[in-house]
Amino acid sequence: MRRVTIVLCTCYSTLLGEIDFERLRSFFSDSPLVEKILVSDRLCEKNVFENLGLDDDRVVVAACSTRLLEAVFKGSGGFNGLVEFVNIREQCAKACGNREEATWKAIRLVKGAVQKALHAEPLSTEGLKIVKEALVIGGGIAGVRCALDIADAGYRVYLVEKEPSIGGVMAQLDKTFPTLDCSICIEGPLLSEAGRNRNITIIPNAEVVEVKGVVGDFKVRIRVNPTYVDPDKCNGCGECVNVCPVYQPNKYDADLKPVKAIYCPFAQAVPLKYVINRDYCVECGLCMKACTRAAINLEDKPKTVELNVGAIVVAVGSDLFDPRLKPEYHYGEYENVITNMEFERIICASGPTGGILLKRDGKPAKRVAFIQCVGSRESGAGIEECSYYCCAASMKEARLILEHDREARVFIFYNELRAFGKGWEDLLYRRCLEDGVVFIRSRPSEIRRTGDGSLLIVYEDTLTGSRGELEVDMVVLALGFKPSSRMIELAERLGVTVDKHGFIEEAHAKMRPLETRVRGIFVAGTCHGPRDIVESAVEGSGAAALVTSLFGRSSLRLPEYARVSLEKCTGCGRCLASCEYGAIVREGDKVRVLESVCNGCGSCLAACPQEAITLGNWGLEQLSPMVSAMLED
Amino acid sequence: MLFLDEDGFKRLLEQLVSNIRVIAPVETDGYFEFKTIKHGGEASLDYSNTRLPPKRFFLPQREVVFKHDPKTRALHEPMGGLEAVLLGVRPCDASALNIFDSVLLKPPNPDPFYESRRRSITVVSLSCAKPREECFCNVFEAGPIRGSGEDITLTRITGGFLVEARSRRGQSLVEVSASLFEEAGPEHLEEYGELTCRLTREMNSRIEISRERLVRLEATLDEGFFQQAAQRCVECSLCSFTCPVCYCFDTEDYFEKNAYVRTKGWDTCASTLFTRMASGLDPRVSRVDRFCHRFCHKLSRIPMAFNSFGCVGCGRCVSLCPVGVDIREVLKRWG
Amino acid sequence: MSRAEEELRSIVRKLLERKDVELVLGYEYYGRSVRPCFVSKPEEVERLVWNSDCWFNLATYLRSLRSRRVGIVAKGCDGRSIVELVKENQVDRGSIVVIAVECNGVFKPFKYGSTHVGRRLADYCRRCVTRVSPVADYLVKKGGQAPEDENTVAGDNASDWLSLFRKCLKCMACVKACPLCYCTECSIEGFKPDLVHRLRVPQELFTFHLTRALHMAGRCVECGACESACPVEIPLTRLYHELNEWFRENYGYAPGMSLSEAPPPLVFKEGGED
Amino acid sequence: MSWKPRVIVFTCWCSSSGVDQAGFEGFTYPPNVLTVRVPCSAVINPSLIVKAFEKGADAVLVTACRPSELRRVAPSRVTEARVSLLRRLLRTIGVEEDRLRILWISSNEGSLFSREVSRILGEVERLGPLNIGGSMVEQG
Repeated sequence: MRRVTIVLCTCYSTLLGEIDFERLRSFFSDSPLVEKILVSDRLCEKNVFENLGLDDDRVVVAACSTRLLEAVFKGSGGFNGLVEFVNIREQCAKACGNREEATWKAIRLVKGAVQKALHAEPLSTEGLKIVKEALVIGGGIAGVRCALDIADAGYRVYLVEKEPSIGGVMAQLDKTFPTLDCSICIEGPLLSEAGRNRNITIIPNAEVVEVKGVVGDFKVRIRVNPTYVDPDKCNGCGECVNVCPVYQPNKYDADLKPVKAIYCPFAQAVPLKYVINRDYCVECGLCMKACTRAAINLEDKPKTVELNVGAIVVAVGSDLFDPRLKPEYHYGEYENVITNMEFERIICASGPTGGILLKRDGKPAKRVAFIQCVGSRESGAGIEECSYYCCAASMKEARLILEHDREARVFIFYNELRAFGKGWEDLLYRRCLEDGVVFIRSRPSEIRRTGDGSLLIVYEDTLTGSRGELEVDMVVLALGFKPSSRMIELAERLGVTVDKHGFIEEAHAKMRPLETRVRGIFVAGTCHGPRDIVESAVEGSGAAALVTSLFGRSSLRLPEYARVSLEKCTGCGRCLASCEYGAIVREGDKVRVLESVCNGCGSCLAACPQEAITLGNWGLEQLSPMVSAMLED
Repeated sequence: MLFLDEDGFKRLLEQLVSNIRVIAPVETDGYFEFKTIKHGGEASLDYSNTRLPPKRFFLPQREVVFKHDPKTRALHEPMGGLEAVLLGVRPCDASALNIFDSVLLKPPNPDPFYESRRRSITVVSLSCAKPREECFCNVFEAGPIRGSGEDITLTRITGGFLVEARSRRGQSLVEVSASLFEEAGPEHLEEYGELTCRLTREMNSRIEISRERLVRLEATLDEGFFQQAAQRCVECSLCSFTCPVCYCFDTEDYFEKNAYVRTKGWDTCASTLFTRMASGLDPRVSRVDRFCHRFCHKLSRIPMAFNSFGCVGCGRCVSLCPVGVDIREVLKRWG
Repeated sequence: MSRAEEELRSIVRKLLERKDVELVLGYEYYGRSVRPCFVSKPEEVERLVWNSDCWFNLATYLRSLRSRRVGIVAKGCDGRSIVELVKENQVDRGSIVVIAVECNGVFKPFKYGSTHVGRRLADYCRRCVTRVSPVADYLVKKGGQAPEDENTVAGDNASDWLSLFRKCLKCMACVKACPLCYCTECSIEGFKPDLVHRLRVPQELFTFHLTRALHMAGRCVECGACESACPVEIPLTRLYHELNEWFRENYGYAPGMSLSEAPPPLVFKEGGED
Repeated sequence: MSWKPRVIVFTCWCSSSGVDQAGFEGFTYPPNVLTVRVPCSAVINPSLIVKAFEKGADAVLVTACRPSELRRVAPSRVTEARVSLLRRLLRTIGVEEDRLRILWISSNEGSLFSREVSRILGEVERLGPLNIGGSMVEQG
């Protein structure tokens, strides 16, 4: 028969005056439910409890604050759930008016705990296995930084990138703010380092199609799209490009300068392998003849790669607002209304114009205006939030214009100028003012085209209230971030949640900013909200730290999560509506708890009409006798 | 046979109420229920039958068998019932007590709780004048005039009641108030004879069976019939709980207020919990099995073991069953 | 035989003849009352009746017939319970054919020993919100005659619920008659003694009834099967109705009205009441 | 001894710290206020509250995290709804709904806890004993 050992702690004898321990002891001494009663005066000290030799017994510990004591117990590992805590200090001795009352209450509290301990089931102390390999999804700066940091700690990393090369948005930028370093010059070495690192396997042209399992042991299926060039054979010599007769717009150059149908995205690409865009390829076969290594295979098919990893970092980045959704700016219609990404390519020395700021007609742009907050900080087409990077980006771009051409005139239409980062005030804002950049506080209402083809910006200056029109040669739209169109799909595969905009939601915005609701899936970069390069890199390293700290453990024990008895479950789904975390899913005609998502709140236990769900020892099976015993006379 | 006129009856009732606990049908919320009455006027004898049988006075829905206090090592066996007169039981419900007697008092292990209650309660039955539509007491000779478990049988006739003492205890109750009774006259007996004839004829015209054949039910079970009928059954077990005869019980032990308590309470064969063993095995696993069991037990096994049927034909299950399971269909088919 | 019955029989005959369904759940006479019947042959359709005594909710049988193609005669509330069963994954809408019968309300069933004379419209029918099933493959209009309610006083207004609970025998008829009570191990029957022991009557009847009410909250379609089956006539539907009202007030939700309407997540949107 | 209401308080992990704090800071409350600590208020099955009433509790309090302290996800809002539903049920069957309360107590609100408990105890004392157990077994 089950019996309970009661351990009373006098808290260095301080409780002796407040509770009659003798009475407490004699009350339980004859109880058939009680094995023995031990009294200690310093249970919180190291090894005191361990030395009592109560390893597998059912124990009720009546002592100080459960919060303190339980931490001591759980910290010592091997917490099997058969130890029940009663706080007879703060919630009894200190809360009662006199010794008589405190003793009366202590008896009742212990009585309840005895019942709970009697009905407790031992918890599994078995640890989960941890596969010490990581998957990083997205090869932008956040993903690359993360992959490098994990790899440097000695763990294998798979870096999955949907494009032919890693590098992300940063590889397209001309200069970075606020220091105006050449973007690819500082990212390039990092990319090649990632390419060289023996611990990193880059899987380009690929996407994650299925994720199963729990933290420490995820099974991931990845689809690798065909590139029609065998990466193992291609040595990047470029002979194929020379013979290819077809051109296609180049995404890397913001579609401003075409490339061949067989191409390498950019000079610093990692891996430096050529790929064919079959949408444009005419299958003439010239490249196949030109290739000395017979690397080209037009029959290439998608491949599936199965990975088993212990942790996943999502760093898939995000998209930019589509300026066509603001018809008043006539993007796509007026050719000299361009986006800031296009501007980056035009102003870049390696870009389509060789770094000279030219209009589409080939004439230099002398008067350039920036319009801020296109698609951000407004409800409607865009998102309400500030896009973080664009004030700094536009000021940087203004400075680039003036560095190229001292005579140029630059106007920035802003709403609030936000120069909060390190060096932004000094290196961007002050320099812009010194260089004569004109800041106009306004969200222009319209761009018109004049007879001679120049652009007329119609605006109301919200500082002076005056209306104005400004004629310029070129308008650059500073686009806000928007969640990637495929984010929701990916989030569903991963089991993570997205916020109202569609960015990935963190486990806690402040305290667990790089974790998602799924344990073992971390997040870095702009996929969980607008960020700049610095912060993306910071997060990449941060996520890497979380991954390595997970891998550093010898074993892993999930916090108690709800478990469904399939025998009893009728699949009615009442638990589904009760779970705030969305941790319960239907599976066949039953339900399943996603153990890495479950937070152990137990809401589902209370929703299940027939106790088919259990969570540690918090079911009715334990609590009902406990409450009944406490209320007994 | 004695005769008790209306006035005498009232006086008898008042005498009883002032001396002993009297339980009689009382009308509440459109039904009759057995309740302890404080004065004779509370009892209403103008009822077809009570909604629930008086079973609970002999076999409470739940009773404590013993309490064991491990501290004092004392064993408490609550015993003894309050002396009472149960007045106005219909013959069918009274006959159920006869079945209880043969089952529960059978040596060598009579149920002491039942025994003490049965001993302390004097049962006074009241013959039916207008049997209900669903009644079939004639089938089991449990009415409508006389039952088999009562101490006194009252039959309402013009001007009063015919009183028949059926046991020594009934006899002594009559003797206590002997002055109220008079010897029944020939006109009383004639009316009684006519009534008996008329009611027996009426009941027999509804349903008449061969009891000898019926007992062979279990041996001649027609699975098809029961499968059909069981399809309808939702196993609500209402039939057992409202049955005057169903005496099956279960025990339950628990620890409460520092003592171990064993209780005993009504159980029902319609429940999947009835035959489930500790190992989890259930020999009566299908609904048809459980459904069949109820009829076989009542109509075949009890009569073979105890020589009386496990049904008294009160008609409660027939009337109350939400899905129209009708024991009379079984009787007609096998009887 | 009413026109509705005629129509009903012809629908069922067609369904059985075409072998669209293996069997049809309907009602038949026995004596002067009505009870459920299972019709599987076209020649048996003459047994089918439809009138105001058909209070039992046939959807109760659906779950046990899960693997078969079944036709079911359904009143408005029965239809709502079918909706709930489908929503709760218990029956497959595709395998049942719903023959909706327009309902004008049903009578309280006659109970053994009742002193009431005359028929009474069931109290729960006075609160009816759908006389026709929200799901229907066939519709039989003008089902039955409007019941002649010989008791114009609306229901029993007993408010002493504790004494009503005290009458309870814990016979489980309410649970077993309910189409939406299908737990494999009913927590109040006593499979596990955590809430209600098997035999502790009447001590635990309070928990028994309140737990059942909580389990029915926001699900009960108020078909009244429990109340009509109850041998001691506890007006359970009225209790569950109150809880449904809570759902209506807080979420504008009523169970069983639409297959696409999921039960509301059990949270208050902002701040909550107080 | 005169009758004192017996109260069960279900405290979630965080509010249990608040209750600790109340004791720590010397706020006293009657001994018949008995605390049951649970990991999160959402684990409290409404039936458990019902059971507590059946077993003799005159009032049941649930202390939980204020939903606004949490983000979009707040299991205590589920508790709030369940308590509200159960209050409605209690009212329907004629038990004063104020015998069941949910209190928002965070881990540093010890004084709020003892203040609220004292106030509620006063109210429950006015309502008198509930005695569900007794009224169920009382014979008619």
